[in-house]
Amino acid sequence: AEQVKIGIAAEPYPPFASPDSAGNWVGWEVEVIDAVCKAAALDCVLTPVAWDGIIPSLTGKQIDAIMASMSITEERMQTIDFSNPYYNTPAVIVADKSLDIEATPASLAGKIIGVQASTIHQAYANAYFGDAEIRVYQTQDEANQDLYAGRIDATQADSIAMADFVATDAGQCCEIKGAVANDEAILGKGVGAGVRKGDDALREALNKGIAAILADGTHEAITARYFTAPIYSE
Amino acid sequence: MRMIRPMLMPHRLALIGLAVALVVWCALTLRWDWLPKYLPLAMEGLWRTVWLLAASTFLGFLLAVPLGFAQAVGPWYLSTPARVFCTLIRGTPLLLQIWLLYYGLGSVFPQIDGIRDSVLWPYLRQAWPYALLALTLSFAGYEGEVMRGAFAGVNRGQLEAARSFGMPRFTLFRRIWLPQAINNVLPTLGGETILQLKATPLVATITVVEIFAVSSRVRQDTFVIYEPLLLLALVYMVIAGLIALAFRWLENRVPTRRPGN
Amino acid sequence: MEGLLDLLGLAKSAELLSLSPPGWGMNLLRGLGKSLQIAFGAFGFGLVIGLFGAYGKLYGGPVIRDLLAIYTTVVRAVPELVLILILYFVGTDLINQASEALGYGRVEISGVAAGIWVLGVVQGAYSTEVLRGAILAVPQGQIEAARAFGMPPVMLMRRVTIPAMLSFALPGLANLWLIATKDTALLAVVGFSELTLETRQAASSTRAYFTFFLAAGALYLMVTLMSSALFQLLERRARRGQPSLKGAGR
Amino acid sequence: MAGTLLIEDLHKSFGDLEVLKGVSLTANRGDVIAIIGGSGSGKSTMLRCINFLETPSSGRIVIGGEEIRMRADGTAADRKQLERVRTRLAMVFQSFNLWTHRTLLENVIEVPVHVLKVPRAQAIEKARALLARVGLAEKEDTYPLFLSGGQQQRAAIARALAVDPAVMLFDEPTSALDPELVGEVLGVMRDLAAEGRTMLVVTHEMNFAREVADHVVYLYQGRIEEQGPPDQIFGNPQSERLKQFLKSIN
Amino acid sequence: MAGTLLIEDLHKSFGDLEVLKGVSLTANRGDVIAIIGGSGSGKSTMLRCINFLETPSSGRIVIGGEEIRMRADGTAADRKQLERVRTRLAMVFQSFNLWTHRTLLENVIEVPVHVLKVPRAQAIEKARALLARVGLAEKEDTYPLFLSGGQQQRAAIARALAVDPAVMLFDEPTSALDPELVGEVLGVMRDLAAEGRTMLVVTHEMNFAREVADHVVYLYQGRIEEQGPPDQIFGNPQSERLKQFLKSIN
Ligand SMILES: Nc1ncnc2c1ncn2[C@@H]1O[C@H](COP(=O)(O)OP(=O)(O)OP(=O)(O)O)[C@@H](O)[C@H]1O
Ligand SMILES: Nc1ncnc2c1ncn2[C@@H]1O[C@H](COP(=O)(O)OP(=O)(O)OP(=O)(O)O)[C@@H](O)[C@H]1O
Ligand SMILES: [Mg+2]
Ligand SMILES: [Mg+2]
Repeated sequence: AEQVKIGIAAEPYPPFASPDSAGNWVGWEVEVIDAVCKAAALDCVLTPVAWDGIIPSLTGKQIDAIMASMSITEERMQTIDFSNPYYNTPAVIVADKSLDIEATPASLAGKIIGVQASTIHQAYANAYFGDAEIRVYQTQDEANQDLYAGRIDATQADSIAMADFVATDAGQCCEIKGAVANDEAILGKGVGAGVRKGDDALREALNKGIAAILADGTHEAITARYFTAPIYSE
Repeated sequence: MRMIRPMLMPHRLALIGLAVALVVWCALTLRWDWLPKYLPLAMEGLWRTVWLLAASTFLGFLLAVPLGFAQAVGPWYLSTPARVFCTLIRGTPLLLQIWLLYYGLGSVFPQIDGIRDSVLWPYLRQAWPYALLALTLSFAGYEGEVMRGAFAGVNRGQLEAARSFGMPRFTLFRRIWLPQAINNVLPTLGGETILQLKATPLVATITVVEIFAVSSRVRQDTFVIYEPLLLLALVYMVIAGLIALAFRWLENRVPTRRPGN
Repeated sequence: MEGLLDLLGLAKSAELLSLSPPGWGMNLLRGLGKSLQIAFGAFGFGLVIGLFGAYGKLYGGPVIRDLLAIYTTVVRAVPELVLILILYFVGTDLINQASEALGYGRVEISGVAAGIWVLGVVQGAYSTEVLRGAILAVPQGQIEAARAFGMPPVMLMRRVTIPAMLSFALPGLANLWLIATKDTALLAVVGFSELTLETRQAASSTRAYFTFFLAAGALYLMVTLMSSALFQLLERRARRGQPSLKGAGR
Repeated sequence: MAGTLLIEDLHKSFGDLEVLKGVSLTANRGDVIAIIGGSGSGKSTMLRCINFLETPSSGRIVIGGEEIRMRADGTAADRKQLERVRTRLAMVFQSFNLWTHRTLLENVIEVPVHVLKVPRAQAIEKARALLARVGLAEKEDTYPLFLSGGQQQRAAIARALAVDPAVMLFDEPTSALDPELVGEVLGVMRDLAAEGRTMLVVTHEMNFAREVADHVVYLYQGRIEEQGPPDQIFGNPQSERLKQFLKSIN
Repeated sequence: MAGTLLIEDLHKSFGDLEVLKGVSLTANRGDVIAIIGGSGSGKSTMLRCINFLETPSSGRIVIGGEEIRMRADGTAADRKQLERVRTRLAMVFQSFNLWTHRTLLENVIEVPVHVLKVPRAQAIEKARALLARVGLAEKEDTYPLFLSGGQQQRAAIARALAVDPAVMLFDEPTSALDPELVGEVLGVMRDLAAEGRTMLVVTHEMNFAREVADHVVYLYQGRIEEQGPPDQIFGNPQSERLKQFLKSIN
């Protein structure tokens, strides 16, 4: 069959996808891509592209699909098509242990909340935490750094990344205060593979692959090697 | 009328026509439905870009003048630190400098006892002071180098004339040396100012949201790629055009002789 | 030795930076090499454009002058990212559509070539202005004398204008060169692994941000120190024959 | 034909300021023409128009029987022709215009070696002889800005002589020289004239005009007010202005 | 005491080249001293040493009864003192050195307004009068590079006169002027002398030296070979060198 070029972000996102120093990409998402392609009988090649160039690469046909922890949202669906989700994780609020904070708009009013730029968390915070000051970081690591430094009071991010963070030395300052109330319109339906608008054949093939690995336990097996809790729910 | 007549030269009319056609084509065929939603944010970002640019170039140039002068003719105990500063700034990526200032200092401060209760904390918590500082130092570093060459290039006789009349040091510097130095490198300074315009987006890494960050946000939210960038390019072109005009005005203040062929 | 590194808490950094995998040292060096390669190409290309641009702006007719004014304003103003996205992605797409319509296959356009091209065109716009300013700063008589003796334009440029303007141009050109070495980061969007991208990959894969950013900073600084030495040498040569201004304010 | 010079109805304006208002002049091979006149009367401008350092507003210039083709805007239409003609001219500028980034010797051999393609060794030998002739043998390795005014002027004369020109344009070539050297330079000029070289000399040295020139031209506010052999100009001036001008020297 | 000038055993070397080999000179208030000598004999250097534009290698300089304190290396020890003394001196440079970034009027008012703190309106009025006196009234808004040589020289004279100096240092102030203007400038100098200003004038105009100077100094290779009243110097020179030097003007 023809080769399918799967675009991933050249900027690492461990533990989902990151290169080792020899240039091999490893991580949960990389293994899932492999499994999906195998299940869908696609001949896939991984193509790392810097985040800024990933959509133009797709529309310019340098790559055929994007599997880079991309959340499915209504707004984005006007530009590209998405497959069904292959993972979804709840969004949580993390804050200093000493602060008495809950993951509610009322509790966060007047606080400074850090979020990563261009994520569903930013969109959510803008929509729900209007009474707080929202600071936008390029990476979640930087937001964590400022949380530790006390320049922000809380951060909203995905539960896996935060579980990692509070386990580190710097993360000792803080704890997970709880998950935010779900709003599918903003938080989306999880993470899916992006394809060019109208490329239904590939989208269907990917859907089939995703469904297959979810059904036969491959997804679960991969997840177990990286995380303690499942990261997919209906 | 004096402004309009030169615009009526045939090649200029053609160029204007081309530009108008391009704008119309962009407006009609591309996607702009996202614009109303992000317009207020864009205005905010634009304002931040403009004041960061203005303040950092102004302050940076004020710093660059002594830096350049010390390097050009200063005694070793002034020229050496100035040279080290300029080399460090020019030698390392601005991103790294911003990052070190903000996160480096940022992780030092919390370890100082009682700082979170001090009156300074609200400012230390903010990002813009670090952004302004980093941009200012960067501009000073690059311009310090340019001004070094500019000061060294002034004709010696021009300075001797001033000295021979007993002009005090500082007056000589202000009235003769500095203006002539600046005149020698005005086009370069104009270029560096535009470079500074394009360096400002880096402050997004420390949460200062200026116009470039707004366009990035639109791209990420909607995955519409080219339209926000084109609009951004237009905004930059207007700002850069104004900078270029300002510098052309400065250049034309003192006429230069240019031979025929 | 190990004990000492351990003591300073640097053992981990040393390990991360070691030249053989799993250390990332080689990756950074490879990235540096590529960055320099691109920077060199772009800077050189920019200089050539700059020289023609400066001459065009100074001595060209009204049409050439206007076109160059548009070139320098637009190209300097538009973010490089926009240029490369439009040129590379839209450009190749259009070319491919055309070539497919004509019955040929897809053509591959190298992202690196496109990158050098874009960076070079941008550098050219800045050098145009730097060189124009430098030429203007040359006392007119120097050029007139050469003209009066019948020097053809290219020789005049080579023998008189360039040597005489060099001392004014070098600081600005040195800045441009240093900016070129850093602007290569842009090529990450066309999938090119230069120093910045390698650094970011190493940093976020290992979470050792400080180590890698400082290492990259050190590499850049090294390049700067070496090129500064070279530029200083050139400038000293360019200033030969000019009395020093040391003490000229007294 | 080489060495003849014809200027016809030369006009030159700088913006609104009309500096030359129709000057015509003929010089035959070996003629020495002295141009005298008040400061600002257009002497330098006239000289500079002859080799197109200034673009004439209108008029005709014929050198060695060859008319320099002009465009409507006064610029030379044929660059190659202009360069060819210029290599047969040599100019000593009022402000010397030595190339500051080259030593005296390099200044003098520059045009012979690079424009006229004289072998380097031969050019150096000739340059040394010329520098010795103007008393600058010891200064050959000095850069011009480290010389006294008179030394610079002599170097500029040496540079002009080095190209073996058919026509020489001197703009106040003795202004910075002491009387002893003035005498020497005048001697050099007499020799040159004897060799058949044509010379146009702008000068304030009436003695020179009287003793060396074949023909004296008095310029007043951009017009030739009076011209003729020196005896007549100095002995029996007709115009009121010239009488006034000459009064001060007696 | 203002306006007196004393130079004692002045030495000046540029590297190995000893240019002044012990020059001593006294001028009283209102004296006009002409300095003559061959090109490169050290006249300009001497003038420039007097106001410390060059640092003397050794010697004493006393102006208006006030000795300029020197460090061992020849630089002035007391900047304030030097600046104060310099405001009473005025210099016309051999190469004019008008400030190219200012118009003629601005050149002339620069020092009065910014150093001497004369009210601007008053300075302008005086500057206009001076420019008119040297025949440059119409050129007050022109930048120096757009002027003829003689015009620049006159502007430099106007600039020097504008500061009302007690001592004036003129370096060949008439080199670029036509005889008519030379006469006028000499007239101006006579007036200045009559007002009690002291003048040191380097000149190649022997007529000037003869007619205006009280005292003539003949410099030869960095030494005062002979000095005395003009009658004696020109009418009855003692030294062989001077006789030789003067031969050419008769
Ligand atoms: N800055 C300098 N460095 C080295 N040598 C110099 C410098 N200035 C002048 N000289 C040398 O010093 C000598 C005296 O120069 P000076 O300018 O005093 O001569 P001058 O008597 O004014 O001559 P002229 O009549 O030609 O102007 C000359 O041989 C000159 O080459
Ligand atoms: N580039 C220029 N732009 C405008 N005006 C100029 C320019 N060059 C010369 N002029 C003017 O043209 C007139 C003639 O100048 P020119 O240099 O020919 O005089 P000149 O006869 O050589 O005088 P001098 O004896 O003082 O050298 C002067 O009034 C001068 O101010
Ligand atoms: Mg002239
Ligand atoms: Mg002199």
